[in-house]
Amino acid sequence: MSRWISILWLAFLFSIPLWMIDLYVLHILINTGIFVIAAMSLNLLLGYTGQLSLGHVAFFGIGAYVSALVSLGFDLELTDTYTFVFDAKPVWIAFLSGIIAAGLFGWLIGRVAFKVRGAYFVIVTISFAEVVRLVSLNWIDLTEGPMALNNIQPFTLGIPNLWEMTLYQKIPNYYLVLVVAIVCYILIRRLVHSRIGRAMIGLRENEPLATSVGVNVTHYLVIATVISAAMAGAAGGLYTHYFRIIDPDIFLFIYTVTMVIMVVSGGKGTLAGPIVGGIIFGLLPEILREFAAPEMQWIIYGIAMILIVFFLPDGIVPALKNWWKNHRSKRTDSAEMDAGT
Amino acid sequence: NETIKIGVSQPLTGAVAASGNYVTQGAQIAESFINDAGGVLGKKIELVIEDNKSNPKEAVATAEKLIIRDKVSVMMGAWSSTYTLAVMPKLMEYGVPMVVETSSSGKITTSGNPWIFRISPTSQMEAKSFGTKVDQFKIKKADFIVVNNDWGRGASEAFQEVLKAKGISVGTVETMDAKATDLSAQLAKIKSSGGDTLFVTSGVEQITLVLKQMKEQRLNHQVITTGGSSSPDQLISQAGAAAEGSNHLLFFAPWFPESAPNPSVATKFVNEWNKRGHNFAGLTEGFRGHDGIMTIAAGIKAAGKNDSKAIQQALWDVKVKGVNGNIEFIKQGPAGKESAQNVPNVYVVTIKDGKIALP
Amino acid sequence: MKTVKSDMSEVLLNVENIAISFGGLVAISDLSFNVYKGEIVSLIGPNGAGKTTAFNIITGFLKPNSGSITYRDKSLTGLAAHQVAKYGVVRTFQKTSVFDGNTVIENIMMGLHLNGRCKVWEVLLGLPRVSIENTRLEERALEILDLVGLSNRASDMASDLAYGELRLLEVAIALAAEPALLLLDEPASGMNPSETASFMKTVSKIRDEGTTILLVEHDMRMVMGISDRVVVLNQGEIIASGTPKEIQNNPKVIHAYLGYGDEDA
Amino acid sequence: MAEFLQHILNAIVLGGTYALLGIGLTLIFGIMKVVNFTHGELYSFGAYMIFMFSAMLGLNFFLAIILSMVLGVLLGGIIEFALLRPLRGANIDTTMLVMIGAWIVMQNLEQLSWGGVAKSINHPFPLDPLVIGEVSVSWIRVFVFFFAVILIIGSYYLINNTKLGKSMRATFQDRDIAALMGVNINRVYTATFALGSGLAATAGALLGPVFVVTPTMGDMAALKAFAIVILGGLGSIAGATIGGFILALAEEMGAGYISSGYRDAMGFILIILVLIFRPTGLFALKERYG
Amino acid sequence: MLEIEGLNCYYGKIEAVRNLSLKVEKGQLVTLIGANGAGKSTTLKSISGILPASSGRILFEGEDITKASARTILDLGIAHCPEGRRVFPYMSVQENLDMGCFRRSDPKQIESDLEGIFDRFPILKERRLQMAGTLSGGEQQMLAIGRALMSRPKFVLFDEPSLGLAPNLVKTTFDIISEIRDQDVTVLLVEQNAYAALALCDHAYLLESGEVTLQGTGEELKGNDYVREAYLGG
Ligand SMILES: Nc1ncnc2c1ncn2[C@@H]1O[C@H](COP(=O)(O)OP(=O)(O)OP(=O)(O)O)[C@@H](O)[C@H]1O
Ligand SMILES: Nc1ncnc2c1ncn2[C@@H]1O[C@H](COP(=O)(O)OP(=O)(O)OP(=O)(O)O)[C@@H](O)[C@H]1O
Ligand SMILES: [Mg+2]
Ligand SMILES: [Mg+2]
Repeated sequence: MSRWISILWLAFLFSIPLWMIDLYVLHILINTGIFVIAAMSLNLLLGYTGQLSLGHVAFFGIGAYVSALVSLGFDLELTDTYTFVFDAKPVWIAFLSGIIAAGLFGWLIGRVAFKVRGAYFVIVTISFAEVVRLVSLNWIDLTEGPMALNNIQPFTLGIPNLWEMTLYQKIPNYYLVLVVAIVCYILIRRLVHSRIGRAMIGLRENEPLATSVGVNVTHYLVIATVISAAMAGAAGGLYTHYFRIIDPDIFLFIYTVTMVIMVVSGGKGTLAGPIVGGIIFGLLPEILREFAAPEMQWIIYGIAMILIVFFLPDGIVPALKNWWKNHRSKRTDSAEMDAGT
Repeated sequence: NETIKIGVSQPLTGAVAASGNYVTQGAQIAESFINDAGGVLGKKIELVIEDNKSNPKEAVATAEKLIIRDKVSVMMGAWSSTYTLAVMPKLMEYGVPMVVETSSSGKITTSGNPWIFRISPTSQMEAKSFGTKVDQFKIKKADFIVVNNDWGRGASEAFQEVLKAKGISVGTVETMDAKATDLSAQLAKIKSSGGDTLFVTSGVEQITLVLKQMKEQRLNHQVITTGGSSSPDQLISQAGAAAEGSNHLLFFAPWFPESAPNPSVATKFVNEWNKRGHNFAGLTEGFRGHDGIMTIAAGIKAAGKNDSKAIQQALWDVKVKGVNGNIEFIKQGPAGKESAQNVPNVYVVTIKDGKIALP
Repeated sequence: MKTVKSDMSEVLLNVENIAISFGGLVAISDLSFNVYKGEIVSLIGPNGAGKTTAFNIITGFLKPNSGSITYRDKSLTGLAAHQVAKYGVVRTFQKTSVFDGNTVIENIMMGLHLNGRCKVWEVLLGLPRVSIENTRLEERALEILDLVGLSNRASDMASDLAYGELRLLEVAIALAAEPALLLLDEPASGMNPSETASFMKTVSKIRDEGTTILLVEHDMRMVMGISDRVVVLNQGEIIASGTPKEIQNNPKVIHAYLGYGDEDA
Repeated sequence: MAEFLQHILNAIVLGGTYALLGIGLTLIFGIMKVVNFTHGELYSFGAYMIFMFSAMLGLNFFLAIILSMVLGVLLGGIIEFALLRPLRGANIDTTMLVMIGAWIVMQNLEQLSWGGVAKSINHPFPLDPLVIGEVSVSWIRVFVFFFAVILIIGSYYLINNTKLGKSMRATFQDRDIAALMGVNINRVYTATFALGSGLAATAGALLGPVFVVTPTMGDMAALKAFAIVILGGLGSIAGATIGGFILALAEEMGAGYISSGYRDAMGFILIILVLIFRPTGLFALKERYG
Repeated sequence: MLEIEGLNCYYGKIEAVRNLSLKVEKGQLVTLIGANGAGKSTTLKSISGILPASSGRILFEGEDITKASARTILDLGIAHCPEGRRVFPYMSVQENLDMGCFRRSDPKQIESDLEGIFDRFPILKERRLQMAGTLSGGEQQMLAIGRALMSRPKFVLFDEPSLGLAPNLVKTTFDIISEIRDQDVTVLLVEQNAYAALALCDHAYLLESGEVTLQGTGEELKGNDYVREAYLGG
């Protein structure tokens, strides 16, 4: 039953470009998809290990910058006489490098998380993101600072020397984002339904107890942050090669906030939560754009958030699940009664 | 009775919202001027204004929307160089020309994007033009404090070059985050450098802070602001006595519209601006929106049809009497893919006895 | 120290001269004792004597200022709590402590952490052995619930349980970690005499299945009814140890701990 | 040397207001456990209020400060009543989300009502600075500093030595039990939030005339306030005070001697370091296992 | 003095107390026994006002307190020593005790009450300045008892006061309870230590699955076969 629902969903998602002729809608979907991936990655940390990373955008941005730099090539004057020259690499290598780099930083933050939890973890991540932002802003030799890295190559798919396709167009980009999102979803689902996921949840619920039954806290926090960071990095790579510009504003706090909104409103610690939240809060600004003045768009956005929390405090997905459960149990109740008479 | 749509991408919210709104107001004035005069090609023009939220990603989103959804064949935008640079690949992708009204980064016209038509000066142009007036300031050693973005850094490089060429030495160069309010650390450092003149490049808010905090720390440098958007009126009202004696490079001096190259155009614009009750201080920014839309309208008229490619071709030959001066384009950038650049006028004003004066 | 049952010759846990203080407060001044394989030892003593603190030290939650802990010839001193658990030394907490936001069966599944073997990459690749292992763990979890008598609440949320059930769940979680040595910190507090009696049977069953038990408990019926040996701690020092009978009649213990005239015992 | 002394003086003066922001937040975030994203908005609210009273309506400057404080307290109370009270007992993420929403709404309302143009406020203090040897500081900053110090001492006393302070701490440690002790829970919630908000608004009202007032001025302020609270240890007034001064010193020295581009980074690097070596901040509360 | 009629309490959808009625006369010591999850604590919580009853009536000295706030109920003279210690972890022992007399303003009396509690539990005096959260379990329990008494109640709800206490202190605790009863303070006691509770009480109720299934004097219940079997361990 639920398998059929997922297949239907997939078929729907894959079919969109076939009938959706408005390219602008595809653009919005691509953009939303990228943020859905980022939100899913955040959910792994926030929803499953209970560690709120308010600097998640740092991983996203690191993935984006590394991917951009590797695909563009760069040179660094290390000393007066020695300049380190890095040649441009194919985009898919760049994309992987971005993921790996983000994962490495995830490892670093995960190690720090060994020491700090809760609010302290929050602030370490915020600080980390701010430091990374300031580095990207000030290390002009490498990142061009506020002048931004421009003319980044679009994604290229292909077999070297045989066949190659550069994704300038919306449709292939859409499929690319969709595939990456599905892969991330599957990985996260496998993870949380395993003993590794349970260890993470255990940490969230009761850390001393989890430790007492043999869960190595550091180990699992590091695993969670590495995987989460790598996925955020992948989202960043997609972003870079789709928008083809990257500047220090990518590290803005508001992006992390957006991800948090997506996760929590959708339902943290649920697999579908970040997707639902991501779609709603990814599309909302675009829908509002048509109707309201800029400030009003934001105000409506904020009010929508407040209302969601007021009426669905655990998020949309758990609320729907509950509703479905009650609905079903009511139905079976009445069915039983029917049978009885 | 169909209209000709012109896309406008400006920062209407976020960090630089104030400026974006002024430019938009100027553009709307131009829109009504044109439509009152019967529009172009027998149709009225209609501005489709999108908010790029002071953010490059959103700037891309506005371009996507304007081009694919609203089907505009020409755009104006996107204020900051970063936003403009972000939009540029989209212009190539869809083949749509854009008039750039504010951005100052050299990169915009040198990167080989033939869809760019810039009416604002680059920092180099501004600096070069300042070079012709530099002697009157009697500078021996100059310090810089600039906002940490393409604009500030670009200006500091360009002006340093011009000053060095004149044999003037450069002391401390400090940057400040666009949102920073406490600049005392930078100023303490500048104080110990021993220069006599301080070049300031930033938004008017930060210039206000620089002026006030200089006074607090007893910094007696002569101040020259660059970038053209410093709205001396606002400085006078907000920094008070601290603004006294400061000099400002502008691209339009709304106090003296009659001394502009096209006095009637400038006067008409200033009058309309005031009539609409817009903030007078915004005029130093708002005129760009006007000039940009006027240029686009001229381009459409010359093209004879509302078609991107045709407009791009036609823009090369337009001559527009703008508020800043006469607008016409020269070629910049790699051969075969040149961008268009106008050479604007630069003015210097001084604040004397709480009033704006020509030096 | 005198051994009580000669057949219990294998020392499982050896605590030697541990001491700890918090700020100026000496919580344990000098504590040494042995636990032999297969026995149930009770550690009793007045409130604040340092029993929970001793548990914290043995299981790696606190580092002692001095002294050593040896488990089957391996030193536990200075190991982290999760490492201690790996050796098979598992504790429960005095303050009720379960995974609140999860169902009872999920609680046990989390307790079964060490029972699983699958690596991260195996999980990410979705190898078949992952789901085989999951099924196995689930079966094991149900067995454990059966043992403590919570099967009927398997799918209820832990936060919905009453106090006494929570205490059982805690023991079940600890059991899931397959302890060779189980440290129970006041497991029967909050149970009424009947519940305590049936709980004692559960504990004996656990012991009979090969788990050695170190018990902290203030319920003297339980302590006296189940222990092979009792160690009495007072102000961070051992003041007596011996069979329940000996302890019950030890004047020092009566004075410091039992109080005069313990009518029900 | 003069430069060095000037940096130190700047840091001390700045630290006072950082501390004010920090203790306001430590009440709400550290004690109430509400991740308060509106803190920065109350800061800018205070600044706009003094702009309105002093620059627009022409009231006495000091009266304007007092009025801004009072309105800040009121607004805080209203936010608590309208947004947090209905969510009593909800978890920390839920309330955080509401506060994010409120933040976005408030900031854009400000933008709508005041426009994006920065406002500047005149003050009655002489423009010429107070000169001490080779260094100087403006009179308004001296005033701000002493005003802040008085408020800090007052808050410290309130939390640690008054019945209200005690009932605040009790309430946020165990709400039900505090109610059993006879504490009026709702009143304590509202009072705490209002007080914290009032301190933020006061910081804004004090700094508005020193700097300029913009709708987004609160964002960085809030971020720094969070940093200060964590640096000092959650819920510790003394910690937040010292944290505020340390942050100011780190920033000032970093900007002065390393690079002004990294000015804001200094504080954050400091925080990461502090937390690596002292994971619960400088003034942490003890916990125990078992 | 206290009268409950048809009380129903819910946690979300879970019904914890069903149609419960009981009566406590002035000066009496009444005890409530029952298995885990029977609803004993829930009953106490709804009397003291931290868990609103969904229906039914609670009268205290003739006054309806069903909907009253915890604060009002405290002011009427009811104190509640809750299950599971629940001390304020980040406040010192002294501050916790101060919270106990939050509504009182008779410093002299408070001082002497404080001394009384310190006499009973000398360890608390020793640990006056220690953070309550770092106390041992039993020490916290003593603190919770002391704190409840600090309000000088005329009616006390004790929820498993002997939990986690060493035998000698269990005795002390029961001594305290019978002593305050002698001072005309009414007590409603929930205890797992059913022997002691039944021995001490004037009247007892047996609670099962949220309902009263049996009541009588302590002796009567002690003598009841079912009670012996199910609650006294045979
Ligand atoms: N983290 C800590 N900080 C300060 N004091 C502590 C800390 N942990 C324990 N103590 C003190 O150490 C002593 C021993 O505490 P412990 O919890 O081991 O006692 P216990 O024997 O388990 O008592 P109980 O039977 O009441 O649970 C107590 O007096 C307690 O107050
Ligand atoms: N906070 C809560 N949320 C949901 N359900 C609860 C909660 N507290 C208690 N319950 C449920 O209400 C019922 C009655 O619980 P209560 O705590 O009143 O029992 P009790 O008689 O005091 O038991 P014990 O002797 O274990 O303390 C139990 O079934 C329990 O599962
Ligand atoms: Mg203990
Ligand atoms: Mg109970």
